[in-house]
Amino acid sequence: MASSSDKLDRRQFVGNGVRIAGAIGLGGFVGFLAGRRGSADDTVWQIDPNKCIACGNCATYCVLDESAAKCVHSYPMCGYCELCTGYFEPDPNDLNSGAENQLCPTGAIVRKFVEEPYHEYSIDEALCIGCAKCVKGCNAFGNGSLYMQVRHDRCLNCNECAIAVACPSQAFVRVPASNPYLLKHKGTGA
Amino acid sequence: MMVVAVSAAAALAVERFPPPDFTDHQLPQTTTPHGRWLGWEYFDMAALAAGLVLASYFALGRRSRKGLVGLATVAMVWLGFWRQGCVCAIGAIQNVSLAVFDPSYTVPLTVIAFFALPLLVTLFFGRTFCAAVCPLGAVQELTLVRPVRVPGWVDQSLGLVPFIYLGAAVLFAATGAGFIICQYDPYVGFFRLSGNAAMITFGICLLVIGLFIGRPYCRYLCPLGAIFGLFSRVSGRHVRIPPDECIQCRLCEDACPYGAIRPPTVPQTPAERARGRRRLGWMLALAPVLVVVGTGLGYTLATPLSLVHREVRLAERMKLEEAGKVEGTIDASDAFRNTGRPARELYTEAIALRERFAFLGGLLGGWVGLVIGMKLVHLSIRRKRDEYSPDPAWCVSCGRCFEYCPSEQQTLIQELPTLEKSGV
Amino acid sequence: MIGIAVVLAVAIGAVAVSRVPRSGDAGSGLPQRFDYDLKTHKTIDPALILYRQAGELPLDLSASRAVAVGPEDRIYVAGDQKILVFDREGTRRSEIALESEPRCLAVGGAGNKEPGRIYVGMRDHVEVYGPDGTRQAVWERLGEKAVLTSIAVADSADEHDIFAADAGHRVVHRYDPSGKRLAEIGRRNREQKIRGFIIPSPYFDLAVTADGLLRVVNPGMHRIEAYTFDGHFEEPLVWGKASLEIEGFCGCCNPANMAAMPGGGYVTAEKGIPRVKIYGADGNFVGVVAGPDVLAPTATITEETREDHKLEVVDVAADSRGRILVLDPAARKVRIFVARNPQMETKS
Amino acid sequence: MTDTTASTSEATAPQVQSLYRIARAVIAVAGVFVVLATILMLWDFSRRQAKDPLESPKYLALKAQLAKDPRNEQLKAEIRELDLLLRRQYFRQRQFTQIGTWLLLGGAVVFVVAAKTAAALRWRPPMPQPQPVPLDHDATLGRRGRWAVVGLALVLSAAVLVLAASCQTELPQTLEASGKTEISAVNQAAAAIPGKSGASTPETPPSGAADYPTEDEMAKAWPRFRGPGGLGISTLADPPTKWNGISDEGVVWKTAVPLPGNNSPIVWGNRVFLSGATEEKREVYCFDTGTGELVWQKEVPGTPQSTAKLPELSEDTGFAAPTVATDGRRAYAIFANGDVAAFDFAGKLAWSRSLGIPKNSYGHAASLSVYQNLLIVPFDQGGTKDGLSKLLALDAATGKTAWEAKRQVPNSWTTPIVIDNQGRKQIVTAADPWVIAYGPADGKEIWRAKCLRQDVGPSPAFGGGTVFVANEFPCLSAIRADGQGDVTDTHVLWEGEDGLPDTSSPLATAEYVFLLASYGTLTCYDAKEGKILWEQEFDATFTSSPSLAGARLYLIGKEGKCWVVEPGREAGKIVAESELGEECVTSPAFQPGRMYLRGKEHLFCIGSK
Repeated sequence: MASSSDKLDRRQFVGNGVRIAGAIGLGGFVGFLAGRRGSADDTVWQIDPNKCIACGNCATYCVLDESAAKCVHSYPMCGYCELCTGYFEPDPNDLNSGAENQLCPTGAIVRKFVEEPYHEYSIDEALCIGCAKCVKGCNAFGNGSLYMQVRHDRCLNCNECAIAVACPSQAFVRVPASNPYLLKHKGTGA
Repeated sequence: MMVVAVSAAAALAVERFPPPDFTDHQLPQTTTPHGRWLGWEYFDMAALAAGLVLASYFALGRRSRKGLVGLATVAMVWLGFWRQGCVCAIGAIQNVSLAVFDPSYTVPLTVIAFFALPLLVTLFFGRTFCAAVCPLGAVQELTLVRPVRVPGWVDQSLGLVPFIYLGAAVLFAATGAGFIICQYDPYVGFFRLSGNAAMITFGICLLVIGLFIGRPYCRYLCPLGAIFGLFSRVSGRHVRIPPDECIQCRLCEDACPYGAIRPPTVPQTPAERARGRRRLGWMLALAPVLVVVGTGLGYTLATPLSLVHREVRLAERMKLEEAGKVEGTIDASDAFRNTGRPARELYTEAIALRERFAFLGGLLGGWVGLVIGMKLVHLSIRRKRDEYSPDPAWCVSCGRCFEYCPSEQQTLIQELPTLEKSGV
Repeated sequence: MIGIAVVLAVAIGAVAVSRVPRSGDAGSGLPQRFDYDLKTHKTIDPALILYRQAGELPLDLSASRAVAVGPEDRIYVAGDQKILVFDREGTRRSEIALESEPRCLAVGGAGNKEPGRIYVGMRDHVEVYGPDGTRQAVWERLGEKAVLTSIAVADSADEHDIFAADAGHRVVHRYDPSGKRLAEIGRRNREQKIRGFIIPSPYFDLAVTADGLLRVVNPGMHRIEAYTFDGHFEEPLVWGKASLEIEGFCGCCNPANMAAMPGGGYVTAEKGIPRVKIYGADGNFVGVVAGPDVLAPTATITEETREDHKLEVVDVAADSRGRILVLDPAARKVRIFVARNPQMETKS
Repeated sequence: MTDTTASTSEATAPQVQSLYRIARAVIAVAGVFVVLATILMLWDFSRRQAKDPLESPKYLALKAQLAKDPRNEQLKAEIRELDLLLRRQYFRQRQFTQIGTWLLLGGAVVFVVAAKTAAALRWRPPMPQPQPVPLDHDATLGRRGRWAVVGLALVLSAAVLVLAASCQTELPQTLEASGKTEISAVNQAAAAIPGKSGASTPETPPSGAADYPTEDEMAKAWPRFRGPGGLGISTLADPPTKWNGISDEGVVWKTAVPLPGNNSPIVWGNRVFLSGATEEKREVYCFDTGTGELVWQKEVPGTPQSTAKLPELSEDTGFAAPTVATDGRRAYAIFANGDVAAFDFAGKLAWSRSLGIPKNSYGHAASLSVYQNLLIVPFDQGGTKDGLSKLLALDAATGKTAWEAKRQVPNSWTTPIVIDNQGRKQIVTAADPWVIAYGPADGKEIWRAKCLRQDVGPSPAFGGGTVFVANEFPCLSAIRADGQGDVTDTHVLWEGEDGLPDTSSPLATAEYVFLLASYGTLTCYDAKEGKILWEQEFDATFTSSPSLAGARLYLIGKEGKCWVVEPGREAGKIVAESELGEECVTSPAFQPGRMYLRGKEHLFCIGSK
């Protein structure tokens, strides 16, 4: 009887030892991880516009039915062209907002006359599905003022972004959450 | 590695052409809507800690299945439907692996918490996290309708799959090839009510299976469950079926839908014992052989494994295009060519990566060999059991067996008046 | 029953897992309407190509900006912080070091009072160098907003003025040879029917033609406008139209560069779809010098986002023998084109 | 207890029956609903994949028609109408999916709840059959389990073999190591120039297919920390001996440096380069040797990672301790946060990259150097066990890693020297405990010796076929540089224990080795035998390394006092004593008749005007 309780005690002792060692090891590992991350900001996903090739994968690979990546417009870079190649089909019938002339399949770009001869273009985000067709059009001829960005009011910030996996030019990067956009005109003083 | 080189700052150097002079028109600002308030992270961590405490209390203290089910429902709604599946303790394995191998990666605090706290709790109290805090576990727990008993040998063999999955997930995460646990998470599409068609289909299939076979993901896939199983084996205060003494009534024998209840052992004849010892000797000798064989087999997987890495895949594709073995180009190869980087550089990198994957494939194979060897050894060791008890590695502390136990009923009835008084 | 359901679910699940996309290699899967396709416009009917490349000058410039032709058909290339001078055979003769990055240049022709005098446009001012490369003058700075993109010199016997296109102010400055700014040309003016230059990006070219007029590209309107040296707008002489078709100018704002041909006529360079074309003196389309297959061999480059959005835009010049010099910054060389049919040179 | 259960179940049996029937009905309805909804959703999904409304052939046909008949207003109206319809349909479909999903979810919940209720109602208490003989459950499980595991192992092995065999690869095993590397179009153009243009101008150095400076060019310039090779020796100079930074005596010019940095000047042609940095930014400066004018000042772009947090460092090191290097094409700089950048001589950023913030207890301080077309980056960091330390060689033109040598050493602050020992080029590094020589072309280790300990600051020196390394602890070691493998026991010629430096690097000639201790003692050893020849005290502390120009030693005290010493076999003779007028922790750069020195605030050019 005594021997069996001894055995039990010994077992408990060994068990406790293992558990405490495990807890200390885990604590050490957590300490290492915490030390490694330091005080760095957590990250969110964003598109580096300099790497984006406007392939259109953002529209279909996002886990959301309506992608979190949408087109944005950097107004200071825009030429305010009458014939905007991001707004109009490559060879438009006429320079008006008729559906037959528009490039955007969902009609998400709004064209507004500012003053002779300038027109302002802006994105209606409710309609934009992130196909990047206009980004291609703007880049092909224009200043590249239309570009893709992950909109953080929609983004779920998945552990591994499904679009990042599908991105052919590795344009999806993790950026600090406190500064979650990679805007083109930032810091240009334009 | 996933070193990202963002040239955001490089844009500073670019001189911008001025926009037109408008007589009176203000240039609009590009909007930058912010995401979730960062403080929620602390809430998540606090909720996790509270959930773990509650789950352990319900499983071990109150022995209340109702409490566990309620908590599981809350966990499913909160971590599942509300937080949409990210952050997740299972996926955290990958973030942690990446952080260990890539110092430039910042692992979020929540991820560290979701990785470490459940492990810590499991170390002391068994898999109470699985019982009622993990949203994936909760979905499966709540959708189990008509449990079918799976033969023990199936559990024993398929139960090794999580270890293999774990090895692969760590390997791919550490090399920056991707987070496969996240890519193949069957329930996340269900939580988000969207996702890609193949994954949704997979999720539906698992849900259907889960109607009959309890917790299929937890038992046969979950890589974190593999770690939990190991930790739970040494847990000090694990769930017991009878609250006090087992009267060997055998009522709980079939109670567990997860096949975790082990009956008491019967004594062996000396001849049987001797045979068992010999067998154990053989198995112990076999284990190192399996490790070596596994390493060899894993080594041959260099090419398929490396193809998971985008760089290697791209290099492979570029070579195919160069050789004219495929028609046309794809976005990725076009994008690479447009960067003007010499292809040779990519090939050199890809070959180096493949060599790395050969080494890591060997490691993975060795790991799988080790797991199989250990399993065989484990299956050859006899332990003495005097009562019906849950196998700590398999038991998720769901509390189903409690109500089968007559001793428990006894205690409940005794406690009834006090409970009523306290208004529960 | 349950067994069948489970087995079926396992099988379907396994198939589903194998079909999970692991990369974007399959493409976006968006319908055809989402394609942005310029392919048809990038292929040029070979019959229209009237020139062939006869040679090229490699450049050790990381950013080359402009090419010009001077007396004796010397070739001047501006880029980085220098000007490279080649003789007509393409032998490198000298190099002029500059203090800042040049944007454009023009060289006094044989008919000029000072042949071989080099006018270099920096971002906001013009610098003048002698034929030997010594700096003779630095003209006044035009302010923060100025972006000089082109210079032209009048070569006739009695006119030696210099015209500088300022894309930032959207105007042409006229200077006398001493650097005195005489006038601004092309500012919006309703009475004179001048709509003003519409310049969405820093490409704004001009040239002085043999008929003693100043021809200025109005890129936003896809046309070439004519002005007298005094700034009078010659409306009837305006030519050019927007079109992706070969005879028009493509995109939002083109041509990016232009030069006058020795016998009258123009050579134009477009950005977006890089193509260099020849027009007659009255603006009729004559033919093509080179298209995207030569100037942008990476087929997709123009539609995709580029680092810093620096379009590699070609500049053009023509020498007295009718050879066309195309500065190809992406390939870091000047390509020299000659007519396939020698008759062409004299005709155009 | 059994009684109570039985009685309740009996009493409520009809109720239970009817409840069960209801549950069954609900299951049936919900089940059918869920199955139908799932099928409908999947069908809708596949339809959406195959036939997006926006893909409408009718629309495309109309557009094609309009292209042929551009003035047809009726056609335009038709297109607009159809377009609106299609877009509406498109978004309606999305909405349909969304609503459908919610309905499906609701249906599924009802189904599960009903099914669970039914199962609970149908639940029969377990009735274990009597077991005459208790079953040996474990033995059965063990036996079957083992076979099942073996089966799984076999299936896995088969899968591995099939996978390995079926996976074709186009990538060769190795890229054939040929001299004719594919160069991108850009490089080709650049490489073709000299052949075409014939003449080259004095400003651009002659460039062959391999675009890097000749050894002569490197020897003429002061291209890196401590000059050519990093030896601290200038042979061709007739340097000034006397100056005063306060009265400007002997100072050709002095120019304020915008940002602080403990790095030393380097010179190529008529350009001097420095770097400076603060917490916020990192910059590279280019000065004109003639006038001291700051020709350009460029900021080095960071990455979100490299700027996310500040590197750990001490004030003595700072954010820009490593000295810039140049090859006459570009100037290269590295900073405490691991950002490396290359600027051409016009100040244009050629490339930049981040190596990751180094784990370095005092801040990264090892300087860059150039070998042919490679930029050598010492990147020791962390502890020995961290395995983070490495020596990198980057392609100077692109910044891509050419080779990388992992080093089993902790963080160090030494700059490798590039030496030529009887035709064999070596990069010699010093750290705790190994002094390791690498082949510069491929990064292969040549020899190593265990000589040093603790935080190693002084860089190695080389003279007369011998490498000298020293640290405050344990000693000065002379190592013959012709070894192979571990040469600790075979090639260490002698050791010296006096006058050991803390940060100043040793200076070696074929005859002497000089050590400059931080507390002000200059010790002269015989290079061959290791005997101390003489010692001399200076009233200063030293961080700057001693240099030899012509036949004179230049010692720069931290407080700004400088000495010029003519060393001999018996003693060192102080030739001159000067005052810089500001603190100085850096080492001078020498050019004919000139010396460039960076004080705390200014860059000084010292010489006769």
